[in-house]
Amino acid sequence: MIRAAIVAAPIDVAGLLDEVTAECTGATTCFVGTVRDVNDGRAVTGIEYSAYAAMAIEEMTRIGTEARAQFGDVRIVIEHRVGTLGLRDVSVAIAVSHARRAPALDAQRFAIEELKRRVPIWKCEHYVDGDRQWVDPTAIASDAPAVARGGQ
Amino acid sequence: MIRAAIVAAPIDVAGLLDEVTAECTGATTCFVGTVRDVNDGRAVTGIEYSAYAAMAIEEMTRIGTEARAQFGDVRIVIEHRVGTLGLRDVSVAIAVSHARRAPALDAQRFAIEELKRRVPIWKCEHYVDGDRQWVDPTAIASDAPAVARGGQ
Amino acid sequence: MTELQVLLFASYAEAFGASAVTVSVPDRGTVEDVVAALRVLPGGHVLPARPLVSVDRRYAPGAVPVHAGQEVALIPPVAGG
Amino acid sequence: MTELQVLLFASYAEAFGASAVTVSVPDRGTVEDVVAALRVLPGGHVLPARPLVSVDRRYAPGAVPVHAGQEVALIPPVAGG
Repeated sequence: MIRAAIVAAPIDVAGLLDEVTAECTGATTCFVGTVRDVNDGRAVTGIEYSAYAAMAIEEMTRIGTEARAQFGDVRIVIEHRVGTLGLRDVSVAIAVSHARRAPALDAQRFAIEELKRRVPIWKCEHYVDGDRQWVDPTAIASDAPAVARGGQ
Repeated sequence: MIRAAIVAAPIDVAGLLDEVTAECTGATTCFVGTVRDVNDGRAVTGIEYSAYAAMAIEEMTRIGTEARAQFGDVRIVIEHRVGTLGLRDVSVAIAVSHARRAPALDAQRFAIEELKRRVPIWKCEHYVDGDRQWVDPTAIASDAPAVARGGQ
Repeated sequence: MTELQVLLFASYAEAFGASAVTVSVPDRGTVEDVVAALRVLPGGHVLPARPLVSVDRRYAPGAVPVHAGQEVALIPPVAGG
Repeated sequence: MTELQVLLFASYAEAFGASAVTVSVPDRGTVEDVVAALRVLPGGHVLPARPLVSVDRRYAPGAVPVHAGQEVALIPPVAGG
């Protein structure tokens, strides 16, 4: 069981947990990303998320498929929110379940790491001083897959 | 921030997630244990949990303290339920948050592994055939801390 | 001799038919002495070679001294989660 | 020549001032040709040496051929989560 979505409304984390939990599962994990008040030393007031929704949904679904191939029969739901979020708002939630805890924990970590590495979603941070800036993780250290890079 | 509890009522997982999430945190994780329909090949109808509540709370609090020493300034809440639970009911929930995801994920795994290894909680499984049995993980492989064993 | 109350839980409570029993141990006795005294009670045959014991809510190795007034418990194999 | 619409997002949409642009690439052109055509447009100076490109919603290396009717997008450095 895999489901992925890009949503504009607040994410119902408890609903996702309930969705993946079944009578045959014994361990459910959840990763929740929230908007933090400081990034790289600058005071943040909010984050504007945007996505290439059609591809993001496909890429998140592929991550779910890979997680099942690597960690066994996990049930996984990934939702990422877009739009303007305030401090403490949930930007992403990944719920994973399995009969046993190790695969659920492994798949949870795999899914958030892969999501951050390759799902086409962007964030523009808004700062206390009124400035705004698109976050570019590759400006620090490139961790995008080399094979996936186009251009010359 | 550390809180641990043994509870008789259903665990409010969303409430725990909200409790640990703060403006200074960016990653919140949750581990949820639920009653599974099969254990060791036997069909389970429910599990009766009991605890040495006073010591369990202290031991879970110590696990939280150790997690903070090892993984940094995590916020952690652990609740374990006692009483008779049916399939899919939540037996334990561990919510952890941190500014960044790696410490939150590491502390989450540490906490559930330690809880299973040393917190004085017991479960009696009830089976479809009417039988019941106290679960003894040491009957398979002893993983209790040698130093902690009394007796001769 | 010192009289100590020992808390019992789960499978041990069922085996001993009580949620606590009182045992006598030598003055300056240890956790090992508590276990030896429990072992000879009705139900004591279920105890493993080296059962877990807690003193004042912490696991205590066999050599730890026990005193009247401490909270002593015999801990069955734990199975939380 | 083949005309292709290229989807733009986030910082790239702002740099090019549009959410999509149309470029002409040689017949039997590749992802590399698309990038070269984008680079000379107003705003194209913001592109890194090897920007990410997707074709039909999958990341595509520079040598991948592109055809009319495919869904091509220029992907800024991703920052989800």
